[in-house]
Parts: sequence; C-alpha cells; structure tokens
Amino acid sequence: MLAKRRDVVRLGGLFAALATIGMLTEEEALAQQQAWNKAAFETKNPRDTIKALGGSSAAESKDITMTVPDIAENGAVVPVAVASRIPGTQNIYILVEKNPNTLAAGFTLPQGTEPSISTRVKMAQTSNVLAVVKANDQFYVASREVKVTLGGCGG
Amino acid sequence: MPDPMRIRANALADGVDVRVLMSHEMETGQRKDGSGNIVPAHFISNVTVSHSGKVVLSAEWGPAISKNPYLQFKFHGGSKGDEVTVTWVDNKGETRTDKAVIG
Amino acid sequence: MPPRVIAVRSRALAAMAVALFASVASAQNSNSTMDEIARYRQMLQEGNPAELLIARGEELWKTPRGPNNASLEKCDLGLGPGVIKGAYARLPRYFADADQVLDFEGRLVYCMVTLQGFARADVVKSPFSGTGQRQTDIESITTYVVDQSRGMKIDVPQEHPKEKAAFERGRYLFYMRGGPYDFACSTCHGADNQRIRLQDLPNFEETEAARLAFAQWPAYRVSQGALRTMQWRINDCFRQQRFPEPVFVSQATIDLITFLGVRANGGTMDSPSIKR
Amino acid sequence: MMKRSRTLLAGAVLIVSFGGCATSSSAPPTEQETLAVIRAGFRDRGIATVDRLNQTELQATCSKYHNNPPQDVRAHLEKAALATVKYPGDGKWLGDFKQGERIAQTGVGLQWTDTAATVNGGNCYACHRLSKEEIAFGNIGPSLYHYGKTRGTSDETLRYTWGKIWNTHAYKACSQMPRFGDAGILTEGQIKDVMALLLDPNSPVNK
Repeated sequence: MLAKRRDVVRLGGLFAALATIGMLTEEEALAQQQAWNKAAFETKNPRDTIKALGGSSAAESKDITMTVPDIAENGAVVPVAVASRIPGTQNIYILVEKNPNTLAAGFTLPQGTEPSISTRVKMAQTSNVLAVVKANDQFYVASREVKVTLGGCGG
Repeated sequence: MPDPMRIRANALADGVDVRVLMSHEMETGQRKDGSGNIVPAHFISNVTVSHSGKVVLSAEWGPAISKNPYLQFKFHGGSKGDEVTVTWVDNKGETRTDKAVIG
Repeated sequence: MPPRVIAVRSRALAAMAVALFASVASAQNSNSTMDEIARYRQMLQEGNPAELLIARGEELWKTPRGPNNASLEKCDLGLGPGVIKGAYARLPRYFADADQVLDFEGRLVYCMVTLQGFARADVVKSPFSGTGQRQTDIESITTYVVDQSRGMKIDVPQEHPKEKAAFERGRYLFYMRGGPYDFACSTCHGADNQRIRLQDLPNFEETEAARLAFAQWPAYRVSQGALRTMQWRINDCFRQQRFPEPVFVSQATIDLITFLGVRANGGTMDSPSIKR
Repeated sequence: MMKRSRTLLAGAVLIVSFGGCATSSSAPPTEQETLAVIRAGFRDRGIATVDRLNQTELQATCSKYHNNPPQDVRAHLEKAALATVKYPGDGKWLGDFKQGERIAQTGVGLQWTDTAATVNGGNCYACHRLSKEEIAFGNIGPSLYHYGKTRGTSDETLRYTWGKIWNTHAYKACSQMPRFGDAGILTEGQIKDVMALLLDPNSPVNK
C-alpha cells in the first residue's frame, strides 16, 4: 500500500509545513501519506485499479454480497454495503466504473472485524459499482449496475 | 476546527456495531465555483477506528465518498462501557478524533 | 465451486462482471421504478447527516451572543420562554409581542434581534448556506429546535383572527398563477399522486399527503449535501415556479407555511428527515 | 390587464403603509389586502423581477377558479388562446428530434439562477413520459410515448400539436402546462425540434 517514492518525496514539503502549524506531527503526516495509495486512487478503470492495488487477476465471486439500490434518486449519495464470506478477507474496495477516478474507497479489516462495511459514494452517472475483495492475497470481484436518475424541475 | 463526529457503538449479540457520521465537505476537485474556477479537492483520505489500543478498521478514501460521510461496520471483542476512538485525516492535513462509549 | 479466474489484463473484466450479474439484477428489476426509488429512500434513512448539526445548533442556542451578550434560552417559541420541546410542531402562530403570525424561522429572527441585539438586516441577509459553505446559524439552530418536536402532533393554531387571515392569504398565494410559466404552488401540489420526474408531489388539499410532507421539513437534502429549512423549501419552489424571490420570513412566506401547516394538522413531526 | 395590475400595486403600497391595521379585524382579508402582503413578500432577483406577480387575465381567471372555470369562461379563454398561436412561417413543422430530446431533458431558463443568455429548456420529462429509455419522467401530463406512431402526421395533428405547445389553453383552458410559444419560453426553431421529437418516425418517442 506504499505510495510511489516520488509522491512521498514531493508531498513531504506540504506535510512538513502543516506539521509546523500544529495540525499533525511530521511522523503522523508522513505515516498518513504513506497509507494513502495515490496511484490506485488515480486509476481510470477497474483493471488498472486492481493492478495498482497489487493484484494481477480478480475472480468473480458469489461470496461477495453487495447491497446497492438499482436506481439512485441522486448520484451525490448512493448507499453501498459490501459483505464478504470469502475466508481470510483482508480488504474490501469499492469501485465506480464510470467515475472520473474508479476507486472510491478501500477498507482494511483486521482479524476480529466482520468482513462487512457500509458507506455512501458519489456517482457521476449510471454505472457499474464493483466490490473487490482481497483475501489470502487473492482478488475477487462482484458487480452491480446502479442507475442514476435526474430530478427536479429547474435543472 | 472541524465539527465533531457522531459515533454510535452498540454491543450486540454478534459483535459491536459501529456507526459514524463525519462532518466534511468531500470536495471532488471537479466542481467549479460561481466564477468558473475549479474548487480544489478536499476530502477525508484516511479513517482509523480503534478499540483498547488496537485498530479495528482502517480506511483509505478518495473524493468519491459522499459529503458528510457515513460508515458502518462490526467488530468482535468489545464490551459495554469500552471506548471506541475514530480519527480522520484529510488531504490538507486537517484531522479530527472523537470517542464514544459502547452502549 | 472454485471461483473462475478472469485475467485482469483482459479488457473484459468489467464487461464480464456485468454479464455475470445481469441475471441477478434483471430478476430484481421486476419491481417498478417507483418501488426501487422507495428502496433507495429507505436505504438513506440510516445515518442522517442532519444529526451533525444538532449539537452545533444547541450550542448556538445556549451560548450568549450578539451585542446584548444574551443566549436564546429566554426566546418564547409560543409555549413560554425557553420551552423548545414540541414548540416547532405548533408553529406558525400569533405572537402578541410582535403582533404578528410568525413561523419558527421568523420567530428565531425576532429573538435574535430583540434578545441578542443583532441587527435584523444582518440576520436575514444570508439565511441559507450555499454550495460548499458551512451551514448557517439559522439552519443549525432550526435543526436543533425541530428535532425537539420529533414524534409530536402538528398543531398549527387557527384561533386568533390574524392566524385565520394568514391561512386565507396563504391559500390565495397557493393558487396564484404567475410568471412566465403560469405556475402556482397548486400546479404541482394540487392533485393526488403527481410527480415531477421521479419526485412525489404531495397534494396539500389532501390531509394525509399534507401531513407527511409538512412533517418531514426541515430535511437534509443529499442532492445538496445540506440541511434545508422550510423557508428554503418555499424559496426554492418559487425559484422553480419562475417567480421573483420570496423575501426571507416575509409575511407572504409565513402565510403560505401557515396554510400548509394547518392542512397538515394531526400529522406527526418526523424532522429533520433525509431526502434526495 | 397590465393596467389592472398597476392599480392593484398602487393599492398594495397604500395598505402596506398602514401596517397591521389592514388585517386587525376578524373579517377575512380582502383580495387587495392579500395581494398587498404578497407583493411586499417578494423582491427582484436577477432576471426574476416582481412584475412577474402582475397576473395576466388568463392567470388571474384560472387562479380564481382553481383551474376549473365555468363553461362560458372556459370557451372565452380557449378562443383567446387560439388567436395567439403563430404557426411556422416557412410551412415546415418538424425540426431535429435529437435537439428536441435535449430540449425535453433540460429544465433551465427564466429562474433567478439563470441569466438572460440562458438557452431555455422545455423540461418535458418533468411532466411527461416520452422515450422508452428515460425512466425518470413525471406524470402531471399524459404519456407521450408513441405520440406520432399512434397519431400520424396529418395536417390536423400537426396544427393541433403545434398549437398545444404554443398555447396549451387553446385546447384546454387553465391547463397546467406553460405556454411555450406564447410566453416566449421556446423559440420557433426549438418548438420545431420538440415537434420532431413527438412526430418524427425515427424519434425515440416513436420507437
């Protein structure tokens, strides 16, 4: 999950500056920056996202349950819940295929935490939403289409 | 200073259910303001939830998480009266930590 | 069954994922569009960001502020100074001190001016937060106060002559067609089971619909990522009606809210709600 | 009717200046008192100016009867509305259905958040079902799916459809639909495009 070395170096200055005005200690800032996978969040399609997350292939799995609306009345808030029954689940990722950047979120689930999370994402348009699960260092995927509709009489 | 979170942590038969609402703009970096200038991205990038000094969930978010984010999950090993701590950090280095007692 | 491996390098990943799940999706698609929208709305109910504002509103209510360094705790919302519980559900109403019918936001402005000493012009200048802006004090306080009426019966009084007059004028405005589109409130809200696009339009001449609609404002609007008050709701309806802008807490807006509130009497407050 | 409105406005100012006295009796407010309060409750913002509160005869009549006028009034309004319809000068009824679909999807124009330069939309989908593909359609107006397929393009249909879009009250007094031509919401060219959306056999409406 390390960001590329040059990103860390480039952002070092910014975070050092923030540290001096007391928002974060330098170590904290650096630790957080390293924990944010810039390369993965900049990908433009699911294939590249999974690659950037360290995978080479993803298997379609029926052991991933996605709870999403078939139709979202507004793309600004689309509830997404993902639960994995795949043994050894380490990470859950939420991808929105047609967003400007594909990866919306990644969750790391230590032992003792249920492999199930619920959150809300933005969708720029009707798209497939993908749940990617990393378990025992293998990648698995499930997908559902969510239609985003227009609303109101002034837009 | 960012507004406080709303954290609910409830001990249920099958684990501790944690629900968090965070107050954050989650600016995408794609939106233009009234004068046509791009509003810079501003979003929570990392969330950490811990219990008894142990991390029970960590998350990396991009700007596609909805404004005023919501998060729900469950962990085992917590009991009523324990504290759950949630910390977020955004891409500008702002941060906020709040705690809730498991009910 | 061992999972079938798809090479990530293949462009087919997304396409295959769609194909694999299309059957599942289509089976669930037998519901009508409106059922699916109802399901989406249901999914939103858990975790209403309006909750984030309640604490801030409470602090603003209780903190001494303004030129008089006074809190709002002595503000009389109709049930006596400082009584908040259930107050929102009984507004708008006539206030003898102001000799006027006021809705909650109108009364809040009155208290901020008379108790705290703020200049009225400053208070009413920017009552609604814009995109990407922090919620205003008025929005925060309104959220705190309306939350204290959740579960209470809507009981907008019609006793004082001025309360009756407000209702009559509100009703007139409700049916008043104008502007380049010839719209009135009643264009959208005067018949049963109407909708614009997929948004249901409550018929305010029908008791149950009026109750449900009135009970859910103020509301957190996910489309705007913001808590919106009843005055905002009226304001944005008139924008889409192509009317000129209603003046914040003007008598005309309060009259209209009185009309809607009286129509909703007997309903149960369920605000702040969360909406599209 | 502009004259009538100005008279009301003058009355309004007078009543406002008397403050609360106007409604202190227990008698219901008069129409003049009500209009005074309404006028005081709105202000100009951008292109949405308070003169929009000056009702036309049609607006005032439909408001008064809650859109259900008696038969003789109805006939009068319909006759007056039909007289406002301007049919296409070049005799061509149909434009580009693809442009028509865009107009049907767009709801901007004439709000205080728009400008004089905003190209107005028709926002047809707000109230009508049109193409099969768009599932987010309203139901204030009837479904127009297969409009052309079921009606064809006879001269009579063309004239009726054009008139209905130009000034809906020509065929149904106190209809809820805007007067897209008469009120200057859409241009003649835009109305041709909407006509094509409804009547062109290749339009998604007729698929």
